[in-house]
Amino acid sequence: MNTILAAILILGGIGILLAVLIYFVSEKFKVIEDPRYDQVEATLPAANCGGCGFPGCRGFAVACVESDSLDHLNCTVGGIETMEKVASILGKTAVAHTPTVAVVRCGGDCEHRPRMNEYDGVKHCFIAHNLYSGETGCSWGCLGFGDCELSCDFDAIKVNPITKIPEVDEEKCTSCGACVRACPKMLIEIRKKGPKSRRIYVNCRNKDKGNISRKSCNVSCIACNKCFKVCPHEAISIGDNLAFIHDDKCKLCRKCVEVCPTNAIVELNFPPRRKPVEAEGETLVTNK
Amino acid sequence: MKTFRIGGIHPKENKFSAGQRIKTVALPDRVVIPLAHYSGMPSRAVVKKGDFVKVGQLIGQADGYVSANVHSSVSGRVSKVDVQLDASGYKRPAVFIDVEGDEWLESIDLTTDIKRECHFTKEEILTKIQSAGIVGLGGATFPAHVKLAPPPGKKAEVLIINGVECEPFLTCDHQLMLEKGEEIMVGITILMKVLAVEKAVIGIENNKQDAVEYLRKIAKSYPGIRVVPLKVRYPQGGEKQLIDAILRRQVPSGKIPIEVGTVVMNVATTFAVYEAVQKGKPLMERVMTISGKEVQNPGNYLVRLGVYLSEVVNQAGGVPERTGKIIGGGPMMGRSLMNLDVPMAKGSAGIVFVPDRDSVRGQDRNCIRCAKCVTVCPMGLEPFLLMNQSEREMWDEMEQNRIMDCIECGSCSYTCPSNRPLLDYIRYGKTTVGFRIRSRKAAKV
Amino acid sequence: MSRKSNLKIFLNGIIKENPIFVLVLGICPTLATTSSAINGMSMGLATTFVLLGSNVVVSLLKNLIPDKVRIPAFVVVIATFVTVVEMVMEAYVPALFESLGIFIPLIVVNCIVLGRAEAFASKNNLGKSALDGLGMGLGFTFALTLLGIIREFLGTGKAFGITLFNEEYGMLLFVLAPGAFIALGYLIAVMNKLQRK
Amino acid sequence: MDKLIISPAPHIHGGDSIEKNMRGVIIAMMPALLVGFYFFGMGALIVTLVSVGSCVLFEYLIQRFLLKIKPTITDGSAIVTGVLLAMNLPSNIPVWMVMLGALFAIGVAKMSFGGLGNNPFNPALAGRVFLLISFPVAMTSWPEPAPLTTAYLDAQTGATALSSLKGGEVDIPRIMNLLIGKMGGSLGEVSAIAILLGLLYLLAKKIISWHIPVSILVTVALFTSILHLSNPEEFASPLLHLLGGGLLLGAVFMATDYATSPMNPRGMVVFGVGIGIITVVIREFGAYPEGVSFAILIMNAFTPLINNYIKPKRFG
Amino acid sequence: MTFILIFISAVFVNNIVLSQFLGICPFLGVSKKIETALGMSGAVAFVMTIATIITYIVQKAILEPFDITFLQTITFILIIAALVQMVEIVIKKISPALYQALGVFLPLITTNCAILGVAILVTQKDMNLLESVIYAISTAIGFGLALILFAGIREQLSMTKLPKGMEGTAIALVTAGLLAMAFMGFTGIVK
Amino acid sequence: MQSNFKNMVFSLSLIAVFAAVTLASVYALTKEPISASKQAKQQNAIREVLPLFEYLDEAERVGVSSGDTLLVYRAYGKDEKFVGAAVETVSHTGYSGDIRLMVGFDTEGVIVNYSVLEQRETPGLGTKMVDWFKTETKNQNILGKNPSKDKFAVKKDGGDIDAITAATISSRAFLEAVQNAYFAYSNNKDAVSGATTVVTSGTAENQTSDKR
Ligand SMILES: Cc1cc2nc3c(=O)[nH]c(=O)nc-3n(C[C@H](O)[C@H](O)[C@H](O)COP(=O)(O)O)c2cc1C
Ligand SMILES: Cc1cc2nc3c(=O)[nH]c(=O)nc-3n(C[C@H](O)[C@H](O)[C@H](O)COP(=O)(O)O)c2cc1C
Ligand SMILES: Cc1cc2nc3c(=O)[nH]c(=O)nc-3n(C[C@H](O)[C@H](O)[C@H](O)COP(=O)(O)O)c2cc1C
Ligand SMILES: Cc1cc2nc3c(=O)[nH]c(=O)nc-3n(C[C@H](O)[C@H](O)[C@H](O)CO)c2cc1C
Ligand code: SF4
Ligand code: SF4
Ligand code: SF4
Ligand code: SF4
Ligand code: FES
Repeated sequence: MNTILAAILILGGIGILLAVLIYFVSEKFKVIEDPRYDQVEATLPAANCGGCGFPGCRGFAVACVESDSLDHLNCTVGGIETMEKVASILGKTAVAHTPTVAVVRCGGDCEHRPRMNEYDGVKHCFIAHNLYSGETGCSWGCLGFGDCELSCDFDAIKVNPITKIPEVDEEKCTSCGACVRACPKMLIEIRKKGPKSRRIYVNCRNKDKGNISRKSCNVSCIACNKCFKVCPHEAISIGDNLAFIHDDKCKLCRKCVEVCPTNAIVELNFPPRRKPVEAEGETLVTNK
Repeated sequence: MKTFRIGGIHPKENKFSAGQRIKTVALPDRVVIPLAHYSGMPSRAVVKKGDFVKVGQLIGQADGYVSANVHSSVSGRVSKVDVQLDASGYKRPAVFIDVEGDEWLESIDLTTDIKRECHFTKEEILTKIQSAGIVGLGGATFPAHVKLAPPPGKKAEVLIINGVECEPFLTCDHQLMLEKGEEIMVGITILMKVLAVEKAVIGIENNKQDAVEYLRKIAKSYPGIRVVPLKVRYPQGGEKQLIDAILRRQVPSGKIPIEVGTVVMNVATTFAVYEAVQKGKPLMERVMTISGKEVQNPGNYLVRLGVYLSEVVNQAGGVPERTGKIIGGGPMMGRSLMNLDVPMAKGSAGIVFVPDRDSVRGQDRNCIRCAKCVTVCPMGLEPFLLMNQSEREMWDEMEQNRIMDCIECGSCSYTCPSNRPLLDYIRYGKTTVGFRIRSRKAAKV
Repeated sequence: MSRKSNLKIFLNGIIKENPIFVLVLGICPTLATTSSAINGMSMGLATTFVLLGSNVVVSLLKNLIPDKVRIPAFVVVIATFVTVVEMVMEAYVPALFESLGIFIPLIVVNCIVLGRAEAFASKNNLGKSALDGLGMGLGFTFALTLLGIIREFLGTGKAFGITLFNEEYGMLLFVLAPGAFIALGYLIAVMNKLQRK
Repeated sequence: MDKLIISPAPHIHGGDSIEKNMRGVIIAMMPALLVGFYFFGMGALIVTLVSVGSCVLFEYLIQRFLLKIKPTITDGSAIVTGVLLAMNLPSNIPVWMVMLGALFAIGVAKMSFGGLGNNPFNPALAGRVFLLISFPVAMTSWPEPAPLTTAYLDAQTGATALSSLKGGEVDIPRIMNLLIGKMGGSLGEVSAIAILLGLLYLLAKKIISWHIPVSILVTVALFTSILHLSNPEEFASPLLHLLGGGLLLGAVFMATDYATSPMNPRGMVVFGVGIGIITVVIREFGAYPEGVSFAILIMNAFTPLINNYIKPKRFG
Repeated sequence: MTFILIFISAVFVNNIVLSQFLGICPFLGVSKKIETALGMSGAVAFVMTIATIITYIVQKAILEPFDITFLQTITFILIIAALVQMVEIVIKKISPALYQALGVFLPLITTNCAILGVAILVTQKDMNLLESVIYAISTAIGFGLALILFAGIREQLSMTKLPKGMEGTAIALVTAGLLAMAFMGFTGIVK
Repeated sequence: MQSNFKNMVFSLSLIAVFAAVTLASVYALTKEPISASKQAKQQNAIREVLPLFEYLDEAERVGVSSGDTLLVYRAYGKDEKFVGAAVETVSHTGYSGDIRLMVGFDTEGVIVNYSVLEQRETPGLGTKMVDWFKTETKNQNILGKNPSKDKFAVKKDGGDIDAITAATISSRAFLEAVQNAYFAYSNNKDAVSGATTVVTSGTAENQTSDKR
């Protein structure tokens, strides 16, 4: 009985002593940090991709807490659902950002763009790009060594082994922009995903004069102005020998696609036309 | 025998064109004179389509301090001012001229006798060098007038003349020293005057014994000039290595030679300085080597700027059969060319043809951690580590490991028994880290 | 809750989230006590008992414990069970107690025990917590026994003391410290491979 | 040539290759190995052949069937490991043990880490220490030298110079015998002269640099001299330490292994000094008569740290 | 002299991780980078020393006199848990820099069985207070040595491509095994 | 549950008290069996190493030169006849950790049997001592030998006994413990006739030649 008593007293005593000690120590040495940082961070996808423009999810969380409104803040990975959760924690309102997706603007696969020399260095776009313009005559086009693929944390962009041009899986792409930064040829653009994922864009970045670019690749944009003239919505501009379709103005009428003499304009995810167009350029950048 | 203290390799010298007298290449029908240089801003064209230009006439005005004038190398009519593919496939501004006769500017002294005395003041000389568009002919094509005007507070003590030519195959500097020794000596005295130094040293590798002896002999009549033979070792021609070899001084990381009281000039640059100052002739032609294991007439050729390399090569016996790779410059530092339809530029020191059996790299394998790359690196870096870190994009670590010190000499890749593409990755890292450093500095300002 | 999900909870610990092969927790006793199959198994069972007990008690007490002292409270509960095991073993299986040595009291700090209390028992009801504890414990026991068999077999040619080949051919290394690490390393590699398939 | 090749500089390669280096090491090991064959006869031959054969075979099997990659046995590193493992074993050790050692060396110490160059520990030594710990009896009964004998498992056994020292015996072989290799020991470690010949070859061919072997030998010589001078009764003379065991073999062939030693001269010296000190400590104060194998393995573990903190001499 | 022997024994011969099998979870967990390994070693050394002193006093002054040594496990672990928590709170306040360096490791230390192990071992080995402290410090150094060596190797391994299936824990354990094997060379130097 | 000072302390101490009660009761319950099992172990060991006996004397403590105090149990048969003694002995020079033995001697000092109470030697090497020195091969059996007549040291040290293969250290330690036991035994026998308690054991010299 004696031991039992001693045990109770001592164990209880130690327990109480420690509890009291911890309590006082924690009172005395309290550190205050806005608890909402953690709360917001917890709702974020923790991809740390930087698509939001902040260094990691934590940085974004701090920015969300500190800024007055969430209008200019968007987690590209989590999308509107995540932003709504964040908003409800912070008592602010989230704005829906139009869904976007990465688009590779080069259609020069092996068939359309003959190889003129052979690269025998490290298969790395950046390294090759720093050395010279590429294996083909087009110094603007895709090198095909897949820096974009490497940079994507979401497994969303892959170089097609046959065409040697990357393809974006629009289901997976979060439009974080990592590939945009990775591509030394600046071929990738974050564009509006479009209704039902329908998009029209110029699948080329070649700024050489038409005759030169035509020589190196037969699906290049030659800046012939036809699309510019035909577009009823003034969505197309031409500069530096290159046409560009503005996704905020384009109404997806597909007139430009029909007139392009080199099939450089691509339409994605449209239902088949009644009169099938012989447009090889399109098949290059399908998402399947 | 002197040499630099850290690292280095000794590749097979292959100097097939050694001792070949400099031949002048015949004028073509058309030249394309590039306005861009490797370092610095491209020049601005000051002629337009249809203008008639004479040899030596200014056609491109330097744009900014670190930039150089460009002069016409032929007489004829400008057919257009446009872009031209350069050796790496990118388009650069250039002036296209259709050759008509060979009419020189009157101000140029065309006599061959050597003019020893130089009565110009320091400032006058500098202006002459600047307006003659002289850039470093040793590789980097850095404008010479910038180098010759040390920043305030810095004073040069010694002028070093780089006659090392450590690249295999290349012999143009060697031949120039043999044929234009006197002119080079005068050039050196001019440079000494500009820099206000008493001493100049010519560093020459030991495999050019004849040049050493010849220059030694004539140097006797030029006070303050000394010739130092050096043990054959690549990359002795790198200025940091050369300074270490000759003066036993090491240029600190991220600094330029003036930091240790010296300026390095290539022999060809020195010759160009002579011609510009004493003869009034701007930089519009240079000597280049054409060589390779299977080239018919390897030799040294005096070529005007803007001549298509294909034409130069034709005069040297054409492209050998079964050529796998064409290198502009030496095999260690040169760039492989996409084709020969590229105009001659100020920095073109040679063309080397590599037979196809030698031109494909070996399969790379695991790093066996043999440390040979570390042993040969002249900058005391750890190439294997830098490559690994570059592969994994560990930029901060690379910066700590001093990637910016790499002189891209290629000794590491040359040596690696596993054929690892060390320098490819290191260059990638260096570019990226350099960019990061610059943007960090910009952010601070 | 359906039967099936209970079975799942139970099997979870043994296979999918096996504390050793998958979570890699509680490595010290795993390595230290598996020089023979029987030791490994005993250690595993002792841990199972503690896991079961602490999971049950924690799930019972979960509503009575303030959040801030949650961890200390759990620790006390666990330590109690450990000490009980300690004393019981010393009384009734003294030889085993001696050979397991210090690792019996160290069950207290086995991350699995606290981990399960924190992650599972403090959020689930009694039945489920008990199943979880039992599953995790048996998973642990399974791993320890397997490792014990492998080491004993390779090291001395026996399994559970039964001679399978001449001891002369045994590789002593596997009975000693390095062998423990190496054997577990390859065991985990194999498990990784099996899981992936 | 229709398409020109474009690649970054440099465009030439020195022609050095893994195979060349490995071939060089094999040539350098020959004298010591031949001396081993001479003094230990048939047994030495059998052990060597089995060791090399099983190292190569295991490497092939593992790469082919487990890792499913192209086997790299042609690079010669497995052969080097095999020969070195054999050189570290007594010549009367049963074949199955040799095979187990080879399996450990190649399978555990090398291939688990991804093969040549990735392994942090010296495979041959890992194999040897594995055997030493697992089969202490077989690994510590040394056959007496008996020129061109045909005896194998039943060879007459005796003690090595160092183990007799540890056992307190005084029958220490004469220096001349130590030099030519007439003493008990592992089959490749006995002849100092043969090993030194190998060292000269390696140095001449620039396969290794002098830093590691020299710093090990100098450290051991200094350390044992101090001990010996302080108490000649208790501590053996430096000469015996240098010649009487596996020190030379370890310093020349094993500590210099590329993959597991530091990668710059300063680091190599630190590495060598470390090996020297640990060797002597184990020999004089530890349970084992021989400490080189352990010392090298221990310093192998330090190698990454050395590489991390000791950098090559920088320019500028 | 005995202190030196205790030191050598605890650091090299009977290394807590490599031959005693204690503290292996953090050994495997926080050894991916040398820097974190350094931080963890520091934190362990700190906590281990203080914990050993306190538990020693508790053992001698309370548990033994009252003959309730069966409460050893429970009191020790309570003390250690509370101690770690207090240390964490205090460091967070007084030195944010130190907290940055050690903070993440502190919670891990409670479940590091080496701390409790050492506290129990010194009572089992009948050491006096000074010996216990030396032993605790030496053990912590041994732990740090093993951890840092291991981190170095793993950092190097992270630069190479490991075979599939061996990545992560598997290769870490094999490496630890080889390291333990190398350390067996020290056996017999001190008992 | 909300965390405030009061309920934190309250609930913690409540749990502590429950824990204490549980533990104390288990302790009370297992106290007897624990000491019983310890006793049984010792008794069994003594029975194993001695010829049949009826009862034991209270253990006597005898100091030996290694600084240890050994326990000597004198055993008596029917009619209080002294049949021999069991000595619990120890050596600290084992390969790792202490080696504890129970050694039984008959009235003449001849070893009847021994049993290993505690050892931490390497499995497969030192652990072989459990039956190595009872095995009748070569010169390794110590049963039936008398430490005062035979040289109880390994061959390497000039003794008569074959050491365990590749475990000389363990063998030395083992024999040292046996010798200590013998000295305690013989001294204790003398002690009855009134001699001093502390004896010098011959092992001390063996130890110094042990190079380490
Ligand atoms: C960005 C840059 C800035 C330089 N600034 C100076 C300078 O201010 N003064 C100078 O004398 N040389 C300067 N140099 C010239 C270098 O010291 C060196 O001579 C030149 O880069 C050619 O050397 P290399 O062929 O060994 O690379 C500069 C070079 C570069 C690339
Ligand atoms: C690796 C390397 C090798 C070089 N080799 C030579 C050489 O052999 N000869 C030479 O004149 N310049 C060589 N250079 C260029 C020199 O470093 C330096 O730029 C030049 O001598 C400066 O003179 P310049 O401005 O007149 O060209 C080399 C540069 C590097 C980085
Ligand atoms: C892992 C290992 C465990 C060992 N265990 C023991 C042991 O239990 N007892 C022992 O006497 N020696 C042990 N040793 C020491 C060696 O076997 C030592 O070589 C031996 O004691 C002396 O050799 P010898 O007995 O053949 O003279 C051990 C060695 C190793 C490597
Ligand atoms: C100089 C040199 C020494 C070597 N020493 C060893 C050695 O001691 N042990 C070994 O297994 N392999 C050795 N090798 C072969 C090879 O490097 C070794 O298998 C690698 O450690 C495997 O990654 C050596 C190779 C060279 C070039
Ligand atoms: S494809 Fe590009 S934008 Fe889309 S997720 Fe991948 S990296 Fe980000
Ligand atoms: S899109 Fe850009 S990054 Fe991607 S493969 Fe092409 S060039 Fe490389
Ligand atoms: S290229 Fe750079 S890293 Fe390689 S050897 Fe030259 S200086 Fe060193
Ligand atoms: S030379 Fe090649 S194999 Fe050797 S260390 Fe450097 S990268 Fe590795
Ligand atoms: S079990 Fe020992 S630290 Fe986790």
